Amino acid sequence: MAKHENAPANDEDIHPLSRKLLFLGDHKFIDNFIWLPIIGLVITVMAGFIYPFPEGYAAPWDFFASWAILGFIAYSFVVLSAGPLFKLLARDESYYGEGGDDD
Amino acid sequence: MTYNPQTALALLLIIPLIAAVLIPIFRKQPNIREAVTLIAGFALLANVAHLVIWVAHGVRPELGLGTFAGNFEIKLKLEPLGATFAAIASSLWILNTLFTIGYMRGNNEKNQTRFFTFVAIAIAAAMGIAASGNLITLFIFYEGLTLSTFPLVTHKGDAKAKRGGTIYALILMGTSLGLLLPAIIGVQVIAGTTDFMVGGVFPPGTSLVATSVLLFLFAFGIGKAALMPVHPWLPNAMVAPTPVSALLHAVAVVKAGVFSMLKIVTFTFGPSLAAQTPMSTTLSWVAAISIVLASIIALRQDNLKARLAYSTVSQLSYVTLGAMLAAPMAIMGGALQIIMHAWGKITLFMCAGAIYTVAHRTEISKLNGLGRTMPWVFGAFLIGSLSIIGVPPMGGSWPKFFLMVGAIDSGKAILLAALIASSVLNVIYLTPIAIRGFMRPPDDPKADAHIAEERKKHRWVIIPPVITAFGALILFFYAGPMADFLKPILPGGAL
Amino acid sequence: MIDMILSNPGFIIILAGVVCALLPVSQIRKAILLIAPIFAGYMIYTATKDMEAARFAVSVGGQELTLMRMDRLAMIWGYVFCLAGVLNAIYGFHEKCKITDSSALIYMGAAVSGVFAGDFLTLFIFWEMAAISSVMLVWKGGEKSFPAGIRYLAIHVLSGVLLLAGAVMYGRANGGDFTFGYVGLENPGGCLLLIAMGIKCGFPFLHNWIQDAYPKASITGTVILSAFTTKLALYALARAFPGTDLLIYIGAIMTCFPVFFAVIENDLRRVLSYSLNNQLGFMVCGIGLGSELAMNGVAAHLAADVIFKGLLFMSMGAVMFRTGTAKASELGGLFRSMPYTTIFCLIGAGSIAAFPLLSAFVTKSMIITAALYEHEWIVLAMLLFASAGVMEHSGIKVPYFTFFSHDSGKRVKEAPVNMLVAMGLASILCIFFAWPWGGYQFLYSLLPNPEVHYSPYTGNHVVTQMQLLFAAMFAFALLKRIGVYPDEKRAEILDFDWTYRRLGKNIAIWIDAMWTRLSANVGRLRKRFIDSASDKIYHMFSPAGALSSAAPSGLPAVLTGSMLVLTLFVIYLSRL
Amino acid sequence: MDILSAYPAWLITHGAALLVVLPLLLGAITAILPRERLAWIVTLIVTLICTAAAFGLLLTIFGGETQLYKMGGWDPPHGISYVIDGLNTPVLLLISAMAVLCTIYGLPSVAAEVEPKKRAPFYGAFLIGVAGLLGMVATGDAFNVFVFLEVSSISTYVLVAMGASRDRRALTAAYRYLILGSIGATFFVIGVGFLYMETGTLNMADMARILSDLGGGSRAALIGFGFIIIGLGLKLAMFPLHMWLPGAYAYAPSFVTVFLASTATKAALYLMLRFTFTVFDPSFEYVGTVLTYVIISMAVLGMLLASLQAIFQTDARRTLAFSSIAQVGYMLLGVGIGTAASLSAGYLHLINHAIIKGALFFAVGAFWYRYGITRVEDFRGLSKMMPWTMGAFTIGGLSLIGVPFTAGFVSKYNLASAAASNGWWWAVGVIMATSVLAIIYIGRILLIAYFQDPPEVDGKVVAKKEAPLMMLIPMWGLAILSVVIGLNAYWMDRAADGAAQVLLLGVGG
Repeated sequence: MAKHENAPANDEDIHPLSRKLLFLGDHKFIDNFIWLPIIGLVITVMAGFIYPFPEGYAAPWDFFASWAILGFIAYSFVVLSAGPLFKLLARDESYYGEGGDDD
Repeated sequence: MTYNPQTALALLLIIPLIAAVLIPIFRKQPNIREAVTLIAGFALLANVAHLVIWVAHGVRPELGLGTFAGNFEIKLKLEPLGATFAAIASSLWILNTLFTIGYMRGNNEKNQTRFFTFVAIAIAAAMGIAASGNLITLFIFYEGLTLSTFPLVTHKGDAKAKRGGTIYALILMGTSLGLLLPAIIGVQVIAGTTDFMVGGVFPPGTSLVATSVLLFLFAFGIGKAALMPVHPWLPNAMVAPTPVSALLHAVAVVKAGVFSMLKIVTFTFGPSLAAQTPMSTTLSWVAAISIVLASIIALRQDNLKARLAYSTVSQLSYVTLGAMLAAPMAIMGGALQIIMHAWGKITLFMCAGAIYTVAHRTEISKLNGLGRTMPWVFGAFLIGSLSIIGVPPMGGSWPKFFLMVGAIDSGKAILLAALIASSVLNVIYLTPIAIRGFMRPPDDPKADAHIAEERKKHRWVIIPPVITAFGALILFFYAGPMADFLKPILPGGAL
Repeated sequence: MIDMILSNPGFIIILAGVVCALLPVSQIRKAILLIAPIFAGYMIYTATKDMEAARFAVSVGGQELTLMRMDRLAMIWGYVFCLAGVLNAIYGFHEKCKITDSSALIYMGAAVSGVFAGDFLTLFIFWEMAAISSVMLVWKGGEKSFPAGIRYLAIHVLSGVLLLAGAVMYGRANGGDFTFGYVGLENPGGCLLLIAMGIKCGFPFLHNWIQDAYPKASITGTVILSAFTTKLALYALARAFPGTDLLIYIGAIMTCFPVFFAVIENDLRRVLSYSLNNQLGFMVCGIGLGSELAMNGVAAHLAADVIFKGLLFMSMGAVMFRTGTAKASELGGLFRSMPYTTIFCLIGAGSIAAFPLLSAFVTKSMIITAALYEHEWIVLAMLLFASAGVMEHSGIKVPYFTFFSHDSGKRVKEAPVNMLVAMGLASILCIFFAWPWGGYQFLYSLLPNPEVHYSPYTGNHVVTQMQLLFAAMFAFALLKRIGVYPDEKRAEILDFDWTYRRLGKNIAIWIDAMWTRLSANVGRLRKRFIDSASDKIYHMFSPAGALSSAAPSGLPAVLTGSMLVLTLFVIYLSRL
Repeated sequence: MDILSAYPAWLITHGAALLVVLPLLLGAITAILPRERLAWIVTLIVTLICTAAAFGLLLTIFGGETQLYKMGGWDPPHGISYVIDGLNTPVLLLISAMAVLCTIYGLPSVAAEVEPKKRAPFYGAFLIGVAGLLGMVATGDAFNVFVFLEVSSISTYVLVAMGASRDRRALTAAYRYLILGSIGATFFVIGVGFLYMETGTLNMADMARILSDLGGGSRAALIGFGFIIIGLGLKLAMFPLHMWLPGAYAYAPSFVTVFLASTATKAALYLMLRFTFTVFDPSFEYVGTVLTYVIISMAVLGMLLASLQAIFQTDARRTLAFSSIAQVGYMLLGVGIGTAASLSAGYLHLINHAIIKGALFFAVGAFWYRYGITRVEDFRGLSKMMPWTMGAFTIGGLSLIGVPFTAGFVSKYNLASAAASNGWWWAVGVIMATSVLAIIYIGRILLIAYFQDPPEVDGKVVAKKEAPLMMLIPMWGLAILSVVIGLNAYWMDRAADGAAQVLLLGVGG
């Protein structure tokens, strides 16, 4: 996980509602976040036994946990393709000479 | 003498000529002089309005002005197309007079009396062209228009003006005498008459080779229509003061050219013969190339008036294209283009003049931020641009539609490409002008502050373009009545 | 005249926009901005009661223009546009800009009018009107949007004239019937129409104006823009090309390729623009499938999309309003200062990713199911792949980099109340549309084919969808943990617009240079030619020239003699 | 014909003889008059009488009569007869009227250009020249034509040479003119000799009759025709036999230039018409061939080349001289096409051109008179310095170009229309191209005159100094006439159509 610093908790700046949500920025929460999808995956894959694909309305590749596998592969493919694509397509922000700066 | 269609027809010429006589008389009292022009303008407009109503009710007033040199009959006859042209020229004359007053006084131009006089004569000539009943009459007023505008083009009197004026006169006189006149002679010889008649005058069975040659001569002989390659007079004539460019090169002169083109195709050839003539295909291609090429050249111009001039060349070819396609819808499109382009382009020219008068800028690259100090002018410019581009709800969108239908009807769908390309090019070369004024920060804010002061002094260069811009917008909603009014120019009145 | 204005709900909105352009008081303008779409919505409601009676036509120059035509397809688009109008009005309440207000109204009105247009000419009018009014919103984005706005306008005018040209070709081939109905690709005019609509709808290679202009528009401008233009084009496609096979594949490609751009793009508003493109892909695909279910799916997904995409743009707008930037690399940790915005954004993200109980779950699935029914397996796979992709760029990337990720240290105020209200309403709608107990049923009742039965909340559907989403989340967490999830870097990402912004421009510059050089050379050659020619002519004809020099009297005498000989020779010949 | 009833009867009945005899006799007397003013008055009166007579004759022609005036009562073919018909009467009127205008103009002009001692002889020579021209137009006898041709030529040589006090080059020009003119006259008389050989008569009507009986005649008639055509072609400055013309026009006194330009070549052209169409007949194949190939090609070449030459001239009078050569081309084109319409148009152009060129040369003479200007580049600011003169020049120039409402337009249009009717579209093209060239050479002068500021002498702008009234009157008379013809060419058309009728039907021939 990327470096993460909990910014100095200056009470003045934090929105009152957010104080209750500050755990979202904790290391512990972030490190353990991965369990949420894992548990979810397990439950839904199990649930796949209970709710099978309807007869005749399934794609050829539809089998047990197929959507999970598809989701995982597709997502990883997209993210992993980002590196090479970025190398290929990224240029300096002033590339078109129009000052792409918003800020 | 009662006021009837005949007298009204005569007044069409008489009113501006009276103005031309009175203006020099009052040369010492500028206010009275200008009042004369304005009163004449309103009188002429009222007169034209009456004529338009008469024509709409099917009256075709006719008036022989006698014959000259024994066998040349000078005859006025008003039909809807001519009435339309007369209406545009007379209404814009008034607005342009207001603008001229602001411009000439604002820039302390010399020889203002001469200027107003020749404008009045030019208007008379334009009225003569609008109401001409045969080719000879048309030719005579056409030449009269060239001669009367010549002093206007060379108004500044410096070397550049003279050079521009020389090219102007040389090309217009040269083409008209060298090509147009032979064509008229040809019509006289082949058809036995030069009168304008609905559906054309050529006897059935006229050789298509002959009509091809004649069509060619007309297309390039009417130099005022600025079909490439006889267009160079137009950019060169931009040395004239802007009011001249506005009135004469957005309305009277160039419109006289394309009007003649349309009139000759409609009333001398007749749409069906023109469509059969093989040359019309070639010429419609020439027009299409003109449309695109002139737009591309316009892209490269930094001088505002030069860009507008090439834009005019491009837009005029729409009318020529309409004439050469010769399908009823295309002719209707050409006729509407005359109207819509006049209002749109005069707006742009007046805005250019206003910018020059107030801020003394002529280059597009120097307009940064000027829209913030002159919002009305730049707003009007934007509306005018949109009308030229032809997006609804601006008047300019109708001609495009009719021309497209005409191109399809005459089986030349490929020419739609020219219209499409031209629209996109128009966006690219016209919209940045106004938007640059609004969005780019001024190069020199101090100077602009000064301009804001100046602006208050020059009310009369700002109001007219705003009015015409509004007109360009409103015309969108009156395309229907205008098309109905123009229908009788087509054989059988069918679209 | 009054008849005409009251005939089409859009005209009222346009009129309101014109009024706004002249109104100096901001509060009244805001009231109009809010009331006009509500009133228009009411008009649509009354018009649906007797759809035939609502029809209105005028004749212009021999051409029949059907200004109002009501049916169920148009109805839902009309409602959605009005709804979006209300939300946008609330969202932009804080902004005191006459031009934004009036052009927003005219733009919305044009879109609504276009939806109810009964023929192609009327459609063209509003098609272009939408373009010119919306470009003002782009230009409100400040100086940097100037060239983008020009490009936007040029492309839209191109789309407009193509539409007109296509309509004319189609209409003339049909004997002058311009009715805006099914067209198909048999007629060459149909192809032009498809291209025209494709431009506005962001077909692959024609899509760049979206990513070019939307991120450069003003904050409210982007929100407003996202709702109408492409959706109007979608409506036109749904009307003119339902069941056109080509669209299935175009749509499928449209769903996939923006995913890759969205993942590397740094400007989050641009990410959302790609996401917009990707969602359009689903709907285009649905139109291509063309079955009743698919068309229902398109209409439903449209309604959902306008709301959740609006919501996402609104949240990014709120962030930008407070922080001044929408670049992922500059943002992070904002949940500390903008918790409401965070929540709304997450609801939007969940909606677009199609979590159960959030809107896209009940709408997108209709299109996917329709593809399944048609046995378009490859397309189906692409749609599923794209769904995972959506999860990445809109579901995770946008909220994550803005509100979580590493703390940028930016401590700002929560978004203004009006923005929160708008986002809140949108969030409620996102949930309402998917609410299993009366919510989605209501949405479905508005669809073009109400008799088609579809039930989104089946066990299998929920389970598979959740599998997909959890797997994606798992992949995200895993990749993040092992450190291969890419960081955001500032950059300009090349897309197809490179061809005209760079290549085209360079070619133009090159041609210009060559042209200048060529014309200089040609000019020189011509000058040399003319000089030598005029030299020759001068030497021939001038007083000092060959023809006029004071030759000795002998020469004329000789000439005279030769002329005599010539004449006699001719006479002699004539006698032969 | 009310005007005609006001005429004394003798003026009509003896008009033909009077036209020739009066100036001839009085010319001799004038030459020896002691005072120039007296000489001027005599000249004016004589030319006025001639004009009146010619006008009267024209009215009788319009009345439908033609006259055969027998000199001394001797019947043709033995006596000399004068023919008054539709073909020559307009030319007679033209010559005598131009003579009147020139005379009026001459009062200031001659005083400025000719040495005092030579002025009375100048007027004498002028009158004799007029007599010669009138004689060669009026006579119906071929040899008599030669005689008058020589009479007019010799006096013209003298008149041209009188320009020497202004410009010494006038002497060489006159010498050159003399040589070439003599060649032309000789050719002509040789041609007449051949004809006499063939027909045994010198009376033109008889010749015509005999030739047509012979179906065109033998080889002698053919050769005679060739000689006559070339001889007259030289006299009328047909390209490329025009070489005497620019010099003669440029260096003669202004008065003479005007007179030469508007009458001498026209009279020669008349003779060509007369011989080609009434003595010979275009239906003779050799005549037709020569018309179609020689005359037409020379006409076209002349129109184009001379116009081009006109463009480059630095001297305004030379520009106009070359323009004259080009305009002769128009007339010859009309002759060459040979239809009624084209002959009428060519004939009309003959008259119109005389009027136009007269006005132009009058104006140019006035410029010289006031400022000593002849070069085009010195025309700077003339529109401000001499507005009225420049105005007349402008009208003349526009007419030369062929702008509507001017005489030039009418005849050019008629000519082009005639060519088109005959199917000769290329000729229409040539006419128009030449008009465009005319725009250039006239426009060049007008641009300088109108657009450049008057020169400064010693730091002061040259003052405005209008030409004297006696110059302005004839100048404006012609300018207005050219506009009047442009507006209403009824009488002109009628005269030209009458002439064409004579040419084609041989009425009165």
